[in-house]
Amino acid sequence: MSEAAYVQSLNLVVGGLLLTAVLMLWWRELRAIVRLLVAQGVLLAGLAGILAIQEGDSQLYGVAAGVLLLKGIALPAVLRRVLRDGREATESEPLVNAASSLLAAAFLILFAYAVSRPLVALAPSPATRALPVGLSMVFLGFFLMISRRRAVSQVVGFLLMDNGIAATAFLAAAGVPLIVELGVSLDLFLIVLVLQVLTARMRLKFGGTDLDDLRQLRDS
Amino acid sequence: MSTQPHIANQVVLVAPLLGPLVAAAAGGLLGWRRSIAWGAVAASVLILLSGVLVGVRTVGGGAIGVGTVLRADALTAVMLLVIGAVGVIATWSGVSYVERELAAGHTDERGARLYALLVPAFLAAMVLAVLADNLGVLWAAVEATTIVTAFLVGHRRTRASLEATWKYVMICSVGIAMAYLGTVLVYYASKQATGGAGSLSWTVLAVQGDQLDSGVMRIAVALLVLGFGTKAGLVPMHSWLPDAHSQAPAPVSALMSGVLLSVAVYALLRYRVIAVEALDPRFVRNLLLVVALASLALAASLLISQRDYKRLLAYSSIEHMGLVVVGLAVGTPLAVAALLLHILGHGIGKAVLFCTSGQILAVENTTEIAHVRGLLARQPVLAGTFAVGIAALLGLPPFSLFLSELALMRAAAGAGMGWVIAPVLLLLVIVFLAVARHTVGMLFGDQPVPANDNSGAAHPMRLSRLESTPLVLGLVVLAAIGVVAWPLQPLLQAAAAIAGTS
Amino acid sequence: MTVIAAGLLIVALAAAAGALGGACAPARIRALLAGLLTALSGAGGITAGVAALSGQSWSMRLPHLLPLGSAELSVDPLSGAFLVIIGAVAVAAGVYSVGYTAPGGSHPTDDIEPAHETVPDAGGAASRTCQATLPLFVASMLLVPAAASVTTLLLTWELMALSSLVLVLADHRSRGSVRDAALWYAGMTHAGLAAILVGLVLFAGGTGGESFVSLREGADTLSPGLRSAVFVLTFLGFGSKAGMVPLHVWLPRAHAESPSHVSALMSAAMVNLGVYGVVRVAFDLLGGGPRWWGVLVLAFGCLSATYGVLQATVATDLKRLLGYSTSENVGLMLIGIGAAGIFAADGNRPLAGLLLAAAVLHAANHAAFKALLFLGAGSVLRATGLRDLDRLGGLAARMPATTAMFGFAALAAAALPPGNGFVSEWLLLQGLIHSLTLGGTPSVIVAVSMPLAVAVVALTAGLGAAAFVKAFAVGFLARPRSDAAASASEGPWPMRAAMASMLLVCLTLGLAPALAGAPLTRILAMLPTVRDGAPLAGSGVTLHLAGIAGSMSPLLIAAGLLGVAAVVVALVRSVGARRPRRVALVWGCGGTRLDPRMEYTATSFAEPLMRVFDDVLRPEHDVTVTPYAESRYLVESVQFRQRVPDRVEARIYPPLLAAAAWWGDRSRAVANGSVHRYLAYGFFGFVAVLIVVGFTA
Amino acid sequence: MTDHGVTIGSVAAALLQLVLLAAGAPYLIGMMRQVRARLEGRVGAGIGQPWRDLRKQLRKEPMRPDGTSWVFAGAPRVLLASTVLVAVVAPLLSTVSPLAGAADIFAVVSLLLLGTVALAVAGVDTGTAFGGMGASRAMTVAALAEPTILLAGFALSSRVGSSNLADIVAGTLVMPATVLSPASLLAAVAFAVVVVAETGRLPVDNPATHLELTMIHEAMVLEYAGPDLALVELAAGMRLTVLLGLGASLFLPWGIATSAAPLSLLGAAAVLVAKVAALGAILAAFEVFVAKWRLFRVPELLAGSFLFGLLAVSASFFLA
Repeated sequence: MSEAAYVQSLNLVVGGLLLTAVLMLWWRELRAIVRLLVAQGVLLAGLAGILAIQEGDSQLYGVAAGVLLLKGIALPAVLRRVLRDGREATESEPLVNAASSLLAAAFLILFAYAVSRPLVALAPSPATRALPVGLSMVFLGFFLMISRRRAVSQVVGFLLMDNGIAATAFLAAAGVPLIVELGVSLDLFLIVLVLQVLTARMRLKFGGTDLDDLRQLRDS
Repeated sequence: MSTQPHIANQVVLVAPLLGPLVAAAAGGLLGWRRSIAWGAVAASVLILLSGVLVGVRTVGGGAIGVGTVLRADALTAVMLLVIGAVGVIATWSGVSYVERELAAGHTDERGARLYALLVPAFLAAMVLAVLADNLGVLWAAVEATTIVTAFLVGHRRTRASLEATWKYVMICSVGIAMAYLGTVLVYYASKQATGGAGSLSWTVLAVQGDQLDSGVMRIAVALLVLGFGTKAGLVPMHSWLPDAHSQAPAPVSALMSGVLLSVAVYALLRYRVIAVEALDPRFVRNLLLVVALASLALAASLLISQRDYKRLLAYSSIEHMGLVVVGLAVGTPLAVAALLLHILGHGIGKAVLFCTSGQILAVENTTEIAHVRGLLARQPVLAGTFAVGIAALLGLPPFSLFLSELALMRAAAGAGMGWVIAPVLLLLVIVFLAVARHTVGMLFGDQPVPANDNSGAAHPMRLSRLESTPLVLGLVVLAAIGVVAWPLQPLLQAAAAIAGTS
Repeated sequence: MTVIAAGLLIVALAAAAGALGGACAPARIRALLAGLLTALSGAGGITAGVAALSGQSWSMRLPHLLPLGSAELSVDPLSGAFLVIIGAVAVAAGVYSVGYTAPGGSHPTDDIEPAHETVPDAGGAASRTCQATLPLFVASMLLVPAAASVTTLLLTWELMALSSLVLVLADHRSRGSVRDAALWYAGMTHAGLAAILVGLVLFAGGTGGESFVSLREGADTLSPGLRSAVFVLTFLGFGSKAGMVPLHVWLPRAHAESPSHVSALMSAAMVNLGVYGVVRVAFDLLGGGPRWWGVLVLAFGCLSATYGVLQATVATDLKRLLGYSTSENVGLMLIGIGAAGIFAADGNRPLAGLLLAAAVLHAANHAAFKALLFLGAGSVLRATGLRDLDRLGGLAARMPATTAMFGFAALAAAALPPGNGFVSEWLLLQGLIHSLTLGGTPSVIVAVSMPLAVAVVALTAGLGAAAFVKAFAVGFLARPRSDAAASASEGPWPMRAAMASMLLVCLTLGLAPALAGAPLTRILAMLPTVRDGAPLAGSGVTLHLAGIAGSMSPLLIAAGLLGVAAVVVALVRSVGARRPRRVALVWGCGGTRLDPRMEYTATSFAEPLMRVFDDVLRPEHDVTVTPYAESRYLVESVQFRQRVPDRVEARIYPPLLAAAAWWGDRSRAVANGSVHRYLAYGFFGFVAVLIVVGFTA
Repeated sequence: MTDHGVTIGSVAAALLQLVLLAAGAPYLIGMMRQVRARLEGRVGAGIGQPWRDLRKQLRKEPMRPDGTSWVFAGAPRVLLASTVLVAVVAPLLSTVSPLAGAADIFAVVSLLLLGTVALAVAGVDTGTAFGGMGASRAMTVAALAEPTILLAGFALSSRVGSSNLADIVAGTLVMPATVLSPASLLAAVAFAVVVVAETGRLPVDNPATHLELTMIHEAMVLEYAGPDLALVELAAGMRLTVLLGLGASLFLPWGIATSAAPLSLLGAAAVLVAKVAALGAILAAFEVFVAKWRLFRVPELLAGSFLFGLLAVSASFFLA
């Protein structure tokens, strides 16, 4: 792949990642958000693939395939199952409304750019220049978690955050060592499974997944 | 630090991993029964033993390893001792705990099987965390504990335990994700420093620390402190801790408080060695101090009018971790030795207390402090254990926490951080007053039953030998390591030489 | 093996054996075993202390004890003095406990009327836990003055606090006030420990070592600010243990609520360790300091002495009265120490030495008579179940030995000859008097502080006499004011034996104080800024002050009193009618026989002084008038209640506690249960840290 | 400083002083009563009346009120013993004392207080409301007077650097100007108030009353009769005499013997009798013109004298 094509495709993929992240914050339809998650998984796999081509690292091809399998197929599937079991299809009353969320998102993305300056400065390259996107995804995911009521939304936020970290890892260092990558992926998968089970139990006990019902344990 | 390949080393390092795994597998396959429970105890003893053996081999300063993944030095040995000691108390108490839960109908066959599977698995994950040379694997092992303990916290399947589990998993996952981001950035810095082949091996990073880019490392260290701080129960991501500790089965609370928090601090201890090389040590110190003092202040504030004794113990864990991180901030060899002793003492003490509080809950059927009154008159052994445990936890001699706290303060003064001691001690005094007030109320107080009533008849449940032995043993050990220096002190000093900077 | 080492070994072994015996022995011999081994432990302390006071010294390092710290012991004359004091009190308390914890006594409960009908028991002090803790308490107290490193000192100090706390809690089942007292005690002692710890740790951190040897060597290298910080912190910490006002709040509670032999140990032995700590740190380890240190100590001393004696004057609870009197006496010791500090800073060694010696001697004297007083109060308590002076009385006929011994101790506590308290107060006054002639032109500080100090000592002497006349006369004499007091009888003989031993100590110290001259000189010789101030020379019957005009002979006074009294008796016999005394009814104002309810009580006895010091004490009155149902002009009954709250306490502590409670309630809102809120803490923490990281690059 | 020691002369001086005081005290009381009587326009019983009372009481049958203990019987003896001891050691006739060890100002003050305490304890021991009331009031007065007298003593003794009474007196003899020093004058005022309070004179206590509500001293001794009462009365008289004599020695020391020579002792005795008689007469005359104060105004008086004492001490420091 030529340098120009590499940079082009890299920017395309990274732009796609940021776009999906912002859209997640905007939309309320949970199924649509899960579809965004699928798209993000595919884009992430694409990012790994592009880097694999660029670096000529055969291991990275495998990682790309793994990412596609896990983030593009497996995790969204789990979430879909959660949604299928329940009645809540939309995030009806988020704690922060869409307009404010988007405003916050703008600030957070700017903040990510500001914060990641030392990261870019260490080794400026097309890939590292895109690092702020990864960091933005982390911020947006975190913000999603504190501003959405539904349990599923919170899981989505967590996955967005995780995708952001994965993107950062790919952009900064073309991924972490394989053994770590394996461990991390396994953990992530299991966590989401655990959260699925918990959501199901929550529905059983509370008759819904509104996290504001979880206020029994407190000191005040 | 030379790594000596030796067949005996492999056994010593692999056995503590395999032992709990085998116990977990057996538990998962065969379900709950007494022999399986004793298997878990045996696995803990194995961890303890391997800690001793590793200690013997590394007390001189070397390290032993298996391949490139597992590696153990004196610091590891201390952590193995912590895991083993707390594990023994918790699994031993767990034997009767599960039986009682089954008898009372709080759990079923499936729950007990899950318990038998997950507790040893938790131990295995923790052992892996301290044995791993790779910081990524360390991270993965710590994260794995979230998964393992999730169902343990939710053991009773009540609304409250479900709530606690959700908060626990969510907050910890987010926190640990930040630590992962930090790890990635460390890897990035390492890759740029060596010009290609990056590494996450601690041995490598500790050597090349000063070549790592400080700009990247600053962000990485901040993320790591917040991330592992979450697991260690530090402000600002501490909130999961009181909920999870109060809802989990008592032995699991003991394990989480004694082992999980300690291992998270262990991760910070390892990273700190790299960080002070790469960065201005004052930056690391101030960051840690802010987090530590904030945790201490928060714990002290919430202990004042605490109403639930399990949450009281949980906030006390936050307080102690804050104290340990103060030691981390000081970072001299004396401070590191002191904080390791403190971790060990706190682990044992808290394990005893959580197991005791489980018994109190079984007797009194409430976790409200206000509803437990006159315990000493009705349950002398139980209340005595509780009182002595609280005394140990409040840093009273002859228990080791007294000496470790004192050594921490001395280290701080010796490192020119004398001003830190005043706020820390002020907060500790507040904690003391608050905890003492609640405890006195529980132990003495007005008896709910008439004085002439035969207490034995009114409360048929008394502590059996099986239940009291590990608790008393734990307290005896706690007192012993608080008075006798040998053989622990050389090991602590060897560990401090690894992780401490003067 | 030196005598000191042997003595300390006895201390440790006897205490260990006693703890074991107390915990495991069958109930029959438990009291005997624990008590006697406690006494043996005390005897070990006396042995070591006497050896040290006679010039031996000893130190030792125990390398395998106390991880991360160094276990060091060392005994010098200063330690020796306190070893002897504590050891002597421990011997008496140990023997006493054999009788006190034997079955058959009555102990107070929360009930309004003392439970005299219920089965008398041996009280909480006879329990396994308390019997096992008693020897440990004694041993830890004895190890405090022997400690020679920061870690050792703090460890033994806190062990002492912990074991005494257990003992204070002995009667927790019968009275709710015990828990309250224990909580106050625990809180104050821990706060005190924190202050000491900060001070000593800063000290150790500044000198780079934690053994006392290195502290002494490095003390000069510390900056003046750090030295002063060390001094102030340790002074406040040790002062709280000594019962210094306003850190005294635990003292009257704990001393009143604990078993009486424990009160004696706490008041006569433990409190002195606070004084020991101040002297050890200020004069020995820090090697003296600027003048304002002395002024500070003097000021707190004056406050403690005045306030303590005022509260004692109006107290009606016998053991509370004794507790407040402890604050008063500690105040006197602090006056001596503070004035010594001022003169040491001025380089006036003879005066500094004299005053310091007076303080140490007063510590010994106070220990002797206060131990006797508490043991006496304990005998009364055991016999009647009462501490309330308003319901006591008439014990002189029923408990003659206890009455006589308590009476003598009260005389000593009132600083009247021939009691031993008189001697040390005299010495203290001598030191203050000579501040004018020996001090050269007095500085302004001296000219202001010394007259005030004298005024305080003088006021203390007068009010102290009133307080102890009340305690003795109302408590022991006249007619019994309650059934419990009327049916009192002497306790088992070990109690009387223990009291007699303390009486002997009081007499020795009171009549032959010159014996203390050489040991006191040895103590002064170790302290750099007061060295060469030889306090008591003198042998035989007269006490001389070396280098200072002043002499006094307590023995002569006592002999004179006795001789003249004998002559008077003989004269009256020879001149007067040689008829036997006739018993006659007292004059009942023309009425019938006297009712005990007509007697003056402790409350009424103290009423005039209460009125005089109304503005300071602020008593609370509560008058309830109940009229008959038929007419509100016909009064059926009038109830008058008076309470004297501890005003210093009420001004300082409740606001603090309320503020803490307010803060505790407020901060609960942090944990309001919302997972979003919890995650938001993390989010904003994360952002804040990144901002800080970004901007400090 | 004067030399102290047990010599024949000093012992003789001390004995002479004791005899003088013991014999003269009832006469002093009688003289004061007579002065009052004359000033009030009465004839009076003559100055020998107190002695006659004593003799009569000594011969009466000893009594013990029901319910009292050994304390009641012992108190008059302790009171008299402490007073006699003070009478022996105080430098009234000469500055040579055989018992220098007890001639300390603080020791003397404490001995006087010991007597008060003994009587107060005995008062409570009777178990009557009067006894208790008297004891309570006496201790209140003593508790407030004791500090004053200690302060006055301090002011006097810090000047000469010794608290030995003989030394103080001798020091004043050497430097007569010090009598007019502020410290000395203030101390004298304080001392005077204390003498009035300690000996139960007007306006603190009325020695001639038996009205319940105004009694202090008389209430305490209400139950005493016969020989016991005689001892109490004698001791009370001696206390007054000693205190007046002490005041004379401390503030007007001229005429006191500085050696134990027989002639100078005799001269000193004459001067002492004159001084004490004069002071007693002044006191008696003063009593005619004042009324007894309410009990709760007495502390004001004592607080005032305490202040004088404090000022005296301060003056001795600041004006040193």
